[in-house]
Amino acid sequence: MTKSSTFRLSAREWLEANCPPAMRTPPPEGGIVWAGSRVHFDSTEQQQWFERMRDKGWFAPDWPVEYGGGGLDASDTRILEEELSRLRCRAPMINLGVWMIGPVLLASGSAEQKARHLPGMARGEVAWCQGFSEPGAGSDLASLSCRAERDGDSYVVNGSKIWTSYADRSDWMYALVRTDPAAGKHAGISMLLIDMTTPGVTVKPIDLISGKSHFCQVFFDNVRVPAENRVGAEGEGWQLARDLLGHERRAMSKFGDNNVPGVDFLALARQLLPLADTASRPLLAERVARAAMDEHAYKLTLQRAHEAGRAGQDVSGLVASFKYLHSEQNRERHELLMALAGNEALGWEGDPFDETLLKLTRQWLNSYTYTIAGGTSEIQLNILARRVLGLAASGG
Amino acid sequence: MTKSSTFRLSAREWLEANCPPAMRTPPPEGGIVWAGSRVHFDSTEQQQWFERMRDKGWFAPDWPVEYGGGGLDASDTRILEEELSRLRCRAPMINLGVWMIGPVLLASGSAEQKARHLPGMARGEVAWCQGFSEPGAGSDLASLSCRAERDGDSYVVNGSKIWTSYADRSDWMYALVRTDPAAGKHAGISMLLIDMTTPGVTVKPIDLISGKSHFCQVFFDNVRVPAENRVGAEGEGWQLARDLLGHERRAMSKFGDNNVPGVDFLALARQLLPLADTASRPLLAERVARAAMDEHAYKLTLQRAHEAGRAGQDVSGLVASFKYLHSEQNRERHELLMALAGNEALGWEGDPFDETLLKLTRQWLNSYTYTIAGGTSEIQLNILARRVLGLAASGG
Amino acid sequence: MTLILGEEQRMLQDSAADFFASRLPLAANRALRDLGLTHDTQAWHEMDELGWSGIALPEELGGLAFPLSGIALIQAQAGRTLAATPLLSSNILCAGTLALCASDAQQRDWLPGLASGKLRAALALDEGPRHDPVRITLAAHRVGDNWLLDGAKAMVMDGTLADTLLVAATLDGETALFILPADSAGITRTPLALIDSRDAARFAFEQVAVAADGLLARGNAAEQVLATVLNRARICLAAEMQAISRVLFDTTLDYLKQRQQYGVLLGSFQALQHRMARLFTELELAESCVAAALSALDGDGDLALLAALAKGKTGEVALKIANEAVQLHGGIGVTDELDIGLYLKRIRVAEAQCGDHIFQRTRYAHLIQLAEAL
Amino acid sequence: MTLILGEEQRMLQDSAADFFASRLPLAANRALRDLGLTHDTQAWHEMDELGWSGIALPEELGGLAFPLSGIALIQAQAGRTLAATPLLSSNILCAGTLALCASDAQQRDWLPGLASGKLRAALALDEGPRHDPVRITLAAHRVGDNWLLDGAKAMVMDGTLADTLLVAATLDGETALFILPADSAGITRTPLALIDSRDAARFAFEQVAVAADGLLARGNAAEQVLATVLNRARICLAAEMQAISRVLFDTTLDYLKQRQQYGVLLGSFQALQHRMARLFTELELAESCVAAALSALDGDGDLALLAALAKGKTGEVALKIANEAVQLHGGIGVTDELDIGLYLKRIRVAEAQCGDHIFQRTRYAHLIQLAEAL
Repeated sequence: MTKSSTFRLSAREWLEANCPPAMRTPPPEGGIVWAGSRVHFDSTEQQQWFERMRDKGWFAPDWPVEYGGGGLDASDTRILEEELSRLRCRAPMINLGVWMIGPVLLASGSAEQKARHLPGMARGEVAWCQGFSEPGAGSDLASLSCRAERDGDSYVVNGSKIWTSYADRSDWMYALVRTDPAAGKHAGISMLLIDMTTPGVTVKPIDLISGKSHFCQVFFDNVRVPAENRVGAEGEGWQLARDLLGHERRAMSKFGDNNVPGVDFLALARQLLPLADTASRPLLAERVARAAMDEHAYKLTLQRAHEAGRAGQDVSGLVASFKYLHSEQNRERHELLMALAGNEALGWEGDPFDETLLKLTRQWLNSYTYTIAGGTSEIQLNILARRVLGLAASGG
Repeated sequence: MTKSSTFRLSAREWLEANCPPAMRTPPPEGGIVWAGSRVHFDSTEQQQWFERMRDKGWFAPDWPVEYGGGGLDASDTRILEEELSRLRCRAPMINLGVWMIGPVLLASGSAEQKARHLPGMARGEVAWCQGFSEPGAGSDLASLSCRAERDGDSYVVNGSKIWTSYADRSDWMYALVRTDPAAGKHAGISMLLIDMTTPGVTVKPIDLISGKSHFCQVFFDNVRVPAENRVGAEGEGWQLARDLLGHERRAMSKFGDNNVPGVDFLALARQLLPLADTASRPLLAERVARAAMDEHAYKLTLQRAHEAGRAGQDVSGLVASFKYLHSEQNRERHELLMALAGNEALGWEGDPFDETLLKLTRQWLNSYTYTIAGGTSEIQLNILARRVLGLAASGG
Repeated sequence: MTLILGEEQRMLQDSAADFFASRLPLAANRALRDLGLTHDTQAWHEMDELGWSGIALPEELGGLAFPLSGIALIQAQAGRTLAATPLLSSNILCAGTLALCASDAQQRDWLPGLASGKLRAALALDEGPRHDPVRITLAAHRVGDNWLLDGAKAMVMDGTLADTLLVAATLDGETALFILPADSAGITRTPLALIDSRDAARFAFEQVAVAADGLLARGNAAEQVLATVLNRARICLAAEMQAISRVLFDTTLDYLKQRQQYGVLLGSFQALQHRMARLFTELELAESCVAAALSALDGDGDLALLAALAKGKTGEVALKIANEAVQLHGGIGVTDELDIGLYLKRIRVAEAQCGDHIFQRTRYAHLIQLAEAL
Repeated sequence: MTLILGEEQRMLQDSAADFFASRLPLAANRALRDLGLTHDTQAWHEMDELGWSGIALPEELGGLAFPLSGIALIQAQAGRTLAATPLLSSNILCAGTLALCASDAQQRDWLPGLASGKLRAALALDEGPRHDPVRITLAAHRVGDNWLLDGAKAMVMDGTLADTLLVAATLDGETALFILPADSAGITRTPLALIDSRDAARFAFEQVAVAADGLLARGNAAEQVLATVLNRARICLAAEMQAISRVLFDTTLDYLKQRQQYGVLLGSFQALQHRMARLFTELELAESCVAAALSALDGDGDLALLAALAKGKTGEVALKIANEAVQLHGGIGVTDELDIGLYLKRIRVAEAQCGDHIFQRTRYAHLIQLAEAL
């Protein structure tokens, strides 16, 4: 038996024994544990699963054991992920520390920073949030204006960050700040680690058109941050952020795996179609078929990209189209279901409405977010046109 | 009785007496006389109508009598047009001389040019064509490169013009040429009158995807044009062309009045719908309804612009959208009829196919022309965005 | 048919614009929502005092001699600030029905109250998810001198605040229209919380007794009257949606002219320019449809055809513009702080009410004899 | 199901690409058109010699042991140069039917000829403007030992050149499939001039006698076989349209990269960039559908569903790309001199053949049980 099959068997055995059956079902909305100092569990099973994985070091399976990680190599880490997925285990927690800033500290942090921050991340004891986006900057991240002025051993931070997920439940933030306004757009940016309890930090949750959200706006009013909390050198922030965002897809896919299951488009459409007025019914059915065909085509495209990639073909163009296609198709499906559900999809809350249809309505409103967040559809099209199709920038 | 009611009555009386009844029906395709030295008549009535209007001076009703015109003032000219339209008289001829270059010569031509050219235009004895567009210039007219070099009392013209309607049946061309390559894009352009029988002029008809067309490409190979045939000063060509194109809408509307009647969208759709496969039928009917609604809305918009204009409101934005809307809706209706007619719309020619459907197929292919010619849809959208909506040019 | 407003229409439009801008501006309507209120009762009384509730109703019963288009004009101005009004339910749908088919006695019983705003009525029609005025299952039967109603209505706009209900029922296989107090015995009313924060309720009718004179019309007459008032309502909703589209378009255009990204104005990106230019042409087409439908509302033009055209076209265009408005505003476009979301939600409700654009398209197909061709 | 080509498939694809590029390049096909010819008989013989006509037919009857996807791959390459081939009519539709349901004797009678290319067959099915395999009115009845056929077929692809006809008829209210020589007594054949210059004919059948062994299948069996070969044909047409879309897309992209207007490259205009980027995503979606359908053609996947998906998606996308290709080329886009018009016309024909994208969408709706929901 090879080393890897041995590991696979032992991992599988451990997971079977330690992942409570209730944790092998899709989580309800908001049902994933947000790790940190104010961690809260909805159930005993949730807590068990959290603690067992933590103690095993498997919140960060590939980190060195000295920092609280599992010490696995890349191959065993992948095997562990496969087994977690095979058993449909929920993510034991959400933790931007382990997923995002942790790897950057491992690679570029000082010895002190590693020793101070990594174990807390790996044990899920410290909640981290990301302070990159700013009001008024939109997709143009590098135009950020949140200012950090050096004052002795500290930086004094003034400005604001927006779209920060769970800032209201976070202990620390990793943030991009402008340390040198005179330098070039990218060159003047540095990365700071900011304790959210520092005086001058205010967090305001953001309401969306779909209702409450995990997004917050964070305000900094003369917030003093020790200079030792700067990651890398001054002006290196932009490069570090690029490294960090390389981990984002992986992190997002974990979010994705554990996403609240959406309403089942086809099942709901089949249920609503017979209730539609006679004249509109065939037209609605055709639109459903069209959306279903588009979704079918998209799934086949994912599969084709996977196969072609494995066969060594260049699939970068295909992959660059996924975010655009997925979010636009998702919008379209929700618009259609809204038309099918008619009056019954006009509910904001309350018993008289069917629970699935209330969920549909919120999801419809939420679907607007996906064509904007993480690079708007327009940015995606720019990327496709310029990088994939090779068209020159900017004619007018 | 006022002067104008007197004129209206006498014009009406004359037209009733002189316009043969056969000339009060819509003309068949190609059924309008192309005036010029090689004029050809399909019927006695056509010839009568041509000669009577010519002798009355009403090919150019508002030109001075000395140049062969009718000597009418603007008000009587409008009354004459109303009466022609009321009686549904066909245009007695197509003549770019009278409609386009004639007014420019009247305003800016030399005395010799007027005396030499205007009477032939007003009598329909000389056919004129327009040499503006060039291969490779597209919508960007001012980038023309057809070269006219001064050589003693002549210009020597080299280059090519494209999209020249009926060049193969024309006696003269008014052309834009570049007389000064060193001057600015617009400043180096002059207007020449070119005898099409001059050695070095070659005309090649253009086949379109819809078949034969009246468009030609004209090649100039060291064509000598007397300098006295230059209209206005050197470098004034661009301004003269702008004046001239101001007449184009009026001329086009005359073309339009006498256009071959298209296939009747709704009538044909109603005829084809019952023949469609059962499952597609309601979907096709909905698409027809949608196109019909768009057409209905467009017609209402024309009416609204008319009423609002008369009430003194600014309708320039509305008017700027007409070409775009009309040509795009026209494309859409043809696409739809092609789907409805299915196999029966795949014929290129020949008896087995229904005549209306053969016409549909050619019209469908022709419908591509309208979103391109006279300013592409993209140009129309640029104009709307910049002039009407006031958005700044050129971001990327 | 005329497609521009007359002098009197313009004056009403201006005074409605003033009223909503000063009395029910968007901030006030947002505040109502945050308080969980569906409308401002005092402001509604002020509208009554302006005579709006009585528009186009018999003058001798307290009505106002202004043509029906007046209500569409008011509704459009209300749309701009997202103000709720009682006019669509009480006047267009309910009083309108009474004026068309009620007996003199019935008119005397109900119209003065509705025209003055002392009574507020709502139409109980839709039973399923999508608007469907021909599939009515709420049943009426005769018992002695009375009628008994049994069944349910899924979505009655202004149903919570209404004191009077106009109910569409099926009676011996025909459509019948009844009028009755909303608190009649046997009625269960459940308020609904809608995305646009307007008033609506669900109703259950269990052996609800209606007096003999509660029957307004039945059979063909009932169907025709219902068709007429629904067409009028469709035109008012079209006018409202068009007004909202215009606000959203203008707001988005302004944003594109001010907002910078990567150092240039958003509005200078040609891809966005073309989208805005296309929306502009769509908006103007829809505007013409509304203009023609306003004429039809006042008797000049084919009411059914122009109602289907206007609601179909404005609904389609409004959805498109609302979606583009959110998208082109980017991140802030999806925040509740921005007003766009409020307009978006209202459009979704107005689009569904009295038939969405797909429904209207099938109506239009029917009216131009396309359905017969099948 | 695998969505990338295997080694053997790639080899066939490459040799087909070579064949059409050298033997029937676009210029040659344009020249054929200008001469009024629908195909190059000699080149067709060369295809026969390559064994293509025998693909997936029984080896003992002259067939070639290559899976059916081979024909779709060939058809795609033929599409790139707009070359006509006999494969869709003769092999996929006609020989394919024989292989599925003919008796051994019938197979021995017809298959060797079809597999070698000595016989060319065409399917006579469509009677109305739009494809409709369930509405067949051409009638068959028994007279003694023979069958008699009466009726008409409006559009038979390759009908002029065919020496053998496969006719779909209605027999006692059921579908029945007959095979007979195309010059049988009572048949009137009228050649059609199509916009894509390919071969087609209209047929009238007047008391056409077919020998007893001319009946291939009837009832359920006939319908199922017909459904199967039509689905295969749809996939081949999808592969062809997709190949054409790719040519048009690439041509247009190149043009945008070279052509200047107002001093800048056309391709640098963002509005055009976004249109091209959207087309790119559509093209890739369609490509995946074709890839899956190729697998289904070889038995791996749901043939009916993937045929509807592939033809529906490629047809829709091909029309869109062709229209954009013309528009983005501007004035020269509508000239016959440019090849775009030829591709556009071919796409219109391929889109209509065996059901356009609207037809396929209704098929797909039916197959995923949406129609049942109504």
